Amino acid sequence: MREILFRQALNEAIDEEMARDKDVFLMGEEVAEYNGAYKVSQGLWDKYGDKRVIDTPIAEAGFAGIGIGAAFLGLKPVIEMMTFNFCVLALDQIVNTAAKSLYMSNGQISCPIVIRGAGGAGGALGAQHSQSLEAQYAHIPGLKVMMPSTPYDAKGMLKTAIRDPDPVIFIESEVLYGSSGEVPEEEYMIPMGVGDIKREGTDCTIVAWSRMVGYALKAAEVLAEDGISVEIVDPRTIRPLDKDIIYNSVRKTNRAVIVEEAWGFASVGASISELISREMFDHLDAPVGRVNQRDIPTPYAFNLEPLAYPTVENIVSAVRKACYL
Amino acid sequence: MREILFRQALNEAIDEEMARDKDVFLMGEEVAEYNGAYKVSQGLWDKYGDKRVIDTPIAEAGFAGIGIGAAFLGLKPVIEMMTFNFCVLALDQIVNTAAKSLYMSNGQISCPIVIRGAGGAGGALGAQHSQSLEAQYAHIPGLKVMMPSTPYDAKGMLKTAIRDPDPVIFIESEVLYGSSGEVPEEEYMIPMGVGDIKREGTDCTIVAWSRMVGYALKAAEVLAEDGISVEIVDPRTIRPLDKDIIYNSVRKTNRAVIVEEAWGFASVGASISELISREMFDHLDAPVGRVNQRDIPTPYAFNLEPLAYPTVENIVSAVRKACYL
Amino acid sequence: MSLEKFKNSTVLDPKIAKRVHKELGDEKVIDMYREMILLRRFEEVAGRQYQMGKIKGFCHLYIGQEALAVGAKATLEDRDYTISAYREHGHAIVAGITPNAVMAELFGKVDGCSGGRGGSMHLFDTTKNFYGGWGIVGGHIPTAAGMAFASKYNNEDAVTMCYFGDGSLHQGVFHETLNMAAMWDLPCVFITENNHYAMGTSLDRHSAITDLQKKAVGYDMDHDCIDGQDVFAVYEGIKKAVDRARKKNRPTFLDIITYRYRGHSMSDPAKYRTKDELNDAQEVGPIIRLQNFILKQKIADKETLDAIDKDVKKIVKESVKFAEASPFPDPSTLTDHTYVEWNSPID
Amino acid sequence: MSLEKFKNSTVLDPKIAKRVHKELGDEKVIDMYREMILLRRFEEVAGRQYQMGKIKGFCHLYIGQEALAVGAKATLEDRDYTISAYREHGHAIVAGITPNAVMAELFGKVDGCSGGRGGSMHLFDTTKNFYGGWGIVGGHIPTAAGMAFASKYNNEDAVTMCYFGDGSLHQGVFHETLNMAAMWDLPCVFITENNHYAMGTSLDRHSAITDLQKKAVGYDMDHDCIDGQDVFAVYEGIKKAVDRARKKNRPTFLDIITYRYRGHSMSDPAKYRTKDELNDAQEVGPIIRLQNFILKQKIADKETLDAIDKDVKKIVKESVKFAEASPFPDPSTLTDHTYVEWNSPID
Ligand SMILES: Cc1ncc(C[n+]2csc(CCOP(=O)(O)OP(=O)(O)O)c2C)c(N)n1
Ligand SMILES: Cc1ncc(C[n+]2csc(CCOP(=O)(O)OP(=O)(O)O)c2C)c(N)n1
Ligand SMILES: [Mg+2]
Ligand SMILES: [Mg+2]
Repeated sequence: MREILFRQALNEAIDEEMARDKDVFLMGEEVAEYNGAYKVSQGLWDKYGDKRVIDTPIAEAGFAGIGIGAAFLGLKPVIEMMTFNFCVLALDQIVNTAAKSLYMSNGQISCPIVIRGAGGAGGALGAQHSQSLEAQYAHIPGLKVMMPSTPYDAKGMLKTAIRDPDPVIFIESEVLYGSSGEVPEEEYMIPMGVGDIKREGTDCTIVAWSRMVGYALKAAEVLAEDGISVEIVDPRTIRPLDKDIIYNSVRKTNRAVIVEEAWGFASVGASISELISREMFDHLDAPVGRVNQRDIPTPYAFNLEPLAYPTVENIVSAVRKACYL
Repeated sequence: MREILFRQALNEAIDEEMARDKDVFLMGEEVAEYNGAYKVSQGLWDKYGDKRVIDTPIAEAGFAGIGIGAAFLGLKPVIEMMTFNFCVLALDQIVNTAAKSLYMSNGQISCPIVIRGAGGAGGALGAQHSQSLEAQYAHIPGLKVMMPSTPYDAKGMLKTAIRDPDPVIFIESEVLYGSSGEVPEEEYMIPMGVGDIKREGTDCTIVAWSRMVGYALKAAEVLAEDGISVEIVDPRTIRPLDKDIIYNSVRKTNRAVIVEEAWGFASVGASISELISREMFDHLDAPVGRVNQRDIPTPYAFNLEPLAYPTVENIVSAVRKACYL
Repeated sequence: MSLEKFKNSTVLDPKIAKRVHKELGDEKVIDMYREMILLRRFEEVAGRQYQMGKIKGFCHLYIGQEALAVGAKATLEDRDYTISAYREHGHAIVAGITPNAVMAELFGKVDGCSGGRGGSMHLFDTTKNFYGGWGIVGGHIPTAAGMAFASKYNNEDAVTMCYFGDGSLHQGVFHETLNMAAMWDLPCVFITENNHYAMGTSLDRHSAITDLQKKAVGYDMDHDCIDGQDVFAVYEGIKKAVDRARKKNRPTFLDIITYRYRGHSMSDPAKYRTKDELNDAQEVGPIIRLQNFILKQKIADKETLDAIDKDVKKIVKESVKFAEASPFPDPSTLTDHTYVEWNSPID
Repeated sequence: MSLEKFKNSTVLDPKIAKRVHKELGDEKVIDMYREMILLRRFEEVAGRQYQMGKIKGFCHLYIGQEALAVGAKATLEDRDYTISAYREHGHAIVAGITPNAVMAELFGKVDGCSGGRGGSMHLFDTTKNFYGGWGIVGGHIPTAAGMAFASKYNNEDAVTMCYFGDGSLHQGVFHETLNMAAMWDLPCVFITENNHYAMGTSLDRHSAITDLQKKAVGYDMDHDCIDGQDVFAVYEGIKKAVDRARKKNRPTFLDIITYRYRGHSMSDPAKYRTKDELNDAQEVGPIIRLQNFILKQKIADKETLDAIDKDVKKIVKESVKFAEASPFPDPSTLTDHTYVEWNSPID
């Protein structure tokens, strides 16, 4: 199968959905003439023109809100946040308007918007540009949250997100944009709320998503050499969460480690960990392990930054600990 | 001992700290002439005047940011958010500026600000005005988060928050403003990060904070009639969290239920639950139970709203379940 | 313009009145009067029902601002959209939501226009193109621009009317939105219901300028200031803006001067203003001014107007009965409408 | 004013130059020249170090905008405060942070002005009253007003100078801040470094108006538009604003027209503008204009200026050596400075 870049997979998803449905449009900072800060929208402005690929001023709350209003009337906006660090500025719009319109209106006003862009660390970008803020959205009923880890998933999930009738927050790891993977030419979709086993194993379950899946896979290799067989579950969608795929894996392995790029307190990983502890209480042979960003703002210094993030070694030792080794 | 209202306890804390330290000032919507939307600042404008008690326009991001800048130069701003539903608008300022200035500047710029105001449900206020958003702050290193449950705690904690050298988010349950409790005349402080046992017991630990402590106490009464002895731990400070007081209680009871007013996914309660599951793995006789707001925007209808929030009955049955009854 | 401008006036601007009367005709003028009375009576009753505990939470009455909603509505076509903040009972009713459905919503009942889920601040009826009903000050301003964006995208030839209070002008999104609306030619009318107070804070204490029109200068947006207690001035002023939006896709920013007679919400004793200020404003209220015009022009006589009032009172009374009779939402629907589609294999 | 205004100019405004030269004297003029050259050479070298992988992440060069930082700085007293966005190397250096400390910070080293924790976008030195160095567009604008608030509260007689780009004007907090700063008389100077682009988006594509001064009208704030490539015009224009802040506590909004010669950040090929546009701007750059003045006025001869350049180059080269030699922060300090006091009994 052909291999393409993560950013290209996303680009194809948007392109295909725009070709398929004239109600889909793309809006955000530098998405048009500049072809996207991270080149996800490469070529789309040339192809679809000013009406459907729209450069905005630097006004995240404003253009998120404009997207939300457009979605109220049935359009399917894809709003690019250059990074989710800036989306904090639009959080009120997302939490208080997009997430609540359907419920407050008794089902009258749906909001089929996708808000997407780069999340997580980028590499020496400093504290204000290196945050994994998915918890801010995952906490909120009314929103859906997707975080792909491979080009294949990225394309199929983004197509699903665009067609989904509810507001979807779609977070793309900045570091993954340049990664490549197999993506078929034919159209496919990945259902909302369905996780994926990224590696089968028997001794310990790792739950990881987005950029952390790659780390987990590397850790699994290392552990395999020691005869420890790791199963890697990628929930892909964070809200709704595919609990079954996680529970089924833990039923098999009786051990689990959660690996997330974000801070660990009041996080998605905390919730997955507590769900396993609660629902798989009788199956667990060890406490659920966790690997996270350190509980600090991200330092710039090139030697410090890697220490602030999960490493393959951290994961290996968390799994070993879960296996009482 | 005299009994005073929760709002009055807060008022005394601000008053005493303003009298003590001329660098303390109060700023927010309606705090001055109107004496506060919830009357927490009653009389302070009369007493301290325009310079130190300042009405703002409706511009949460702006005046939070102004408070942060003032704190950079050593003032001790107390910024009132009319409710934390609106503080979402200021979240960027809090997360990206206040929480990170010290770290990014290598210790040069501290930010001794208190951002306080009403949180949680108020009663038939509808979805946009009935949210418990402490997770948005508790997730962020660089911030501290306090949530008092009694007038006594409210006063002692707010005084501590004002003197604390770091940014403190101080969330006051809207419903509790009118509650009363014993508060001594003499000055006292409650240390940052120190929890409190609100009721001693032996069979099951309930961890609850803010408004939920009252619910937990009522549930404990009900359970006591059935011979179930509940210990109630109120962490008071959410970040840093007094894990020891929680663990010690669970060591004794071997069971725990977390009661929180907020939604349950990626929440503070999720974190406390997973900490107990992880660190008290060998002590737990049952899965950690949880009671939360339902995973929906808050409905207005008077019959639906109570169903959306934790009830005494929910708590009773969660404890019974944890006790395998 | 300020409160002073119309403070001592008991009449409508005669030139405007002449023009608008001619344009709209007797019947429409009487209709407008009826609507204004309806809004007034509805709110008076809502206030009483609140005191009786039938309505809860925050409830912001529209009393004193009726000429604005009524004059504005008269400029719109059915295909046009309206969106407002939380002081929107008036806008909802003129948009065509029945008093029954609004009152039932205030009561939290299933026959309310938001099924009882929204409440006073969150009225919706998309069949009437009425899109709320929002509680975060300024938060719905970009929504309005987004609706205008969509209607333009779809060539609907529709205008979006967006209402907000004077206090909302200091919210960042207002400015972010105006810049994009102006730059992108969005068919939207931005209406400040300038009632001189944001809760307890008077205009001069929350805004660096009191001539709010100047806010539009930074966006090269057309703007105007209108006496909001003169229903015909409102009609004529807004009509220009609506035409501009419809014909040229150009947005307009309007500062419309009005006054609220009641407290900000039901719990506000409104100690921040003097009795004199309030009495002055009430004496020259928008309804009296239209009434004087109707009588003087002999469009209708006193009896006819009294009959309208009686009629309206009946309608409002009826709405209370309707709301009383309507059941609360079925508890089994508690989690409905959180998502359109919650196709998770779990949960 | 637009780019066109100074596009073809190779000289400083003669009237202003005469006045300012007289006011400041030869020595200060040469100092300013030296500072401008220093900023230019520093950035050129930083750019090269970036390409060599010594500097990472986002790095926004100040090349082309030197007259602005230098002219502005000359208006300030030591007790005044400065705060900027992420394109702040120039502001940091004129504030008195040594090139060594800035370069070391770009290298992520412990002797950097932020101990290596901040990086290019987050330079700080409170001993120089330099408060960053911020990466969220517009996010530091309220911070500036807060600092002005505090200095006024403390009767410090200090002015706060706040720099931001033309793209920042569409962030809500800018507007929220201007309203309060104007209403409350905060001693703050708000400076738009209008380099005509926000990343790849030109001014006319991100703003409904291009005469940015008009943004101040909605706040009744004093405002001015200044040729930012004329260091004396910058000095004189900003001086007025600083005086206004110091003497009357009145804030000012300034639109200062400048141009950046490089891409937005190191990864930007800047395809969104023509070679012609860039060449035109470079030919008449701020440094050449001052150089022409100095030579013409015989304040210094070519050799002296060359010597300055040589000198500056040495300083910059030195800073690279210094940065190279400085160690990375001790890993054991990783979690330091997350809190001033983390007095939790645990953790
Ligand atoms: C963002 C935000 N901040 C604060 C509030 C609390 N609040 C509700 S209404 C109001 C005053 C609004 O005044 P204005 O915009 O003039 O509207 P009016 O009530 O006069 O119609 C305030 C401060 C809110 N709802 N949203
Ligand atoms: C809130 C926010 N949105 C987006 C970005 C990404 N970004 C960084 S710089 C920039 C352009 C800013 O342009 P301008 O304000 O004109 O400053 P200049 O770079 O020209 O100095 C953008 C969009 C950001 N850092 N913060
Ligand atoms: Mg008002
Ligand atoms: Mg710029």
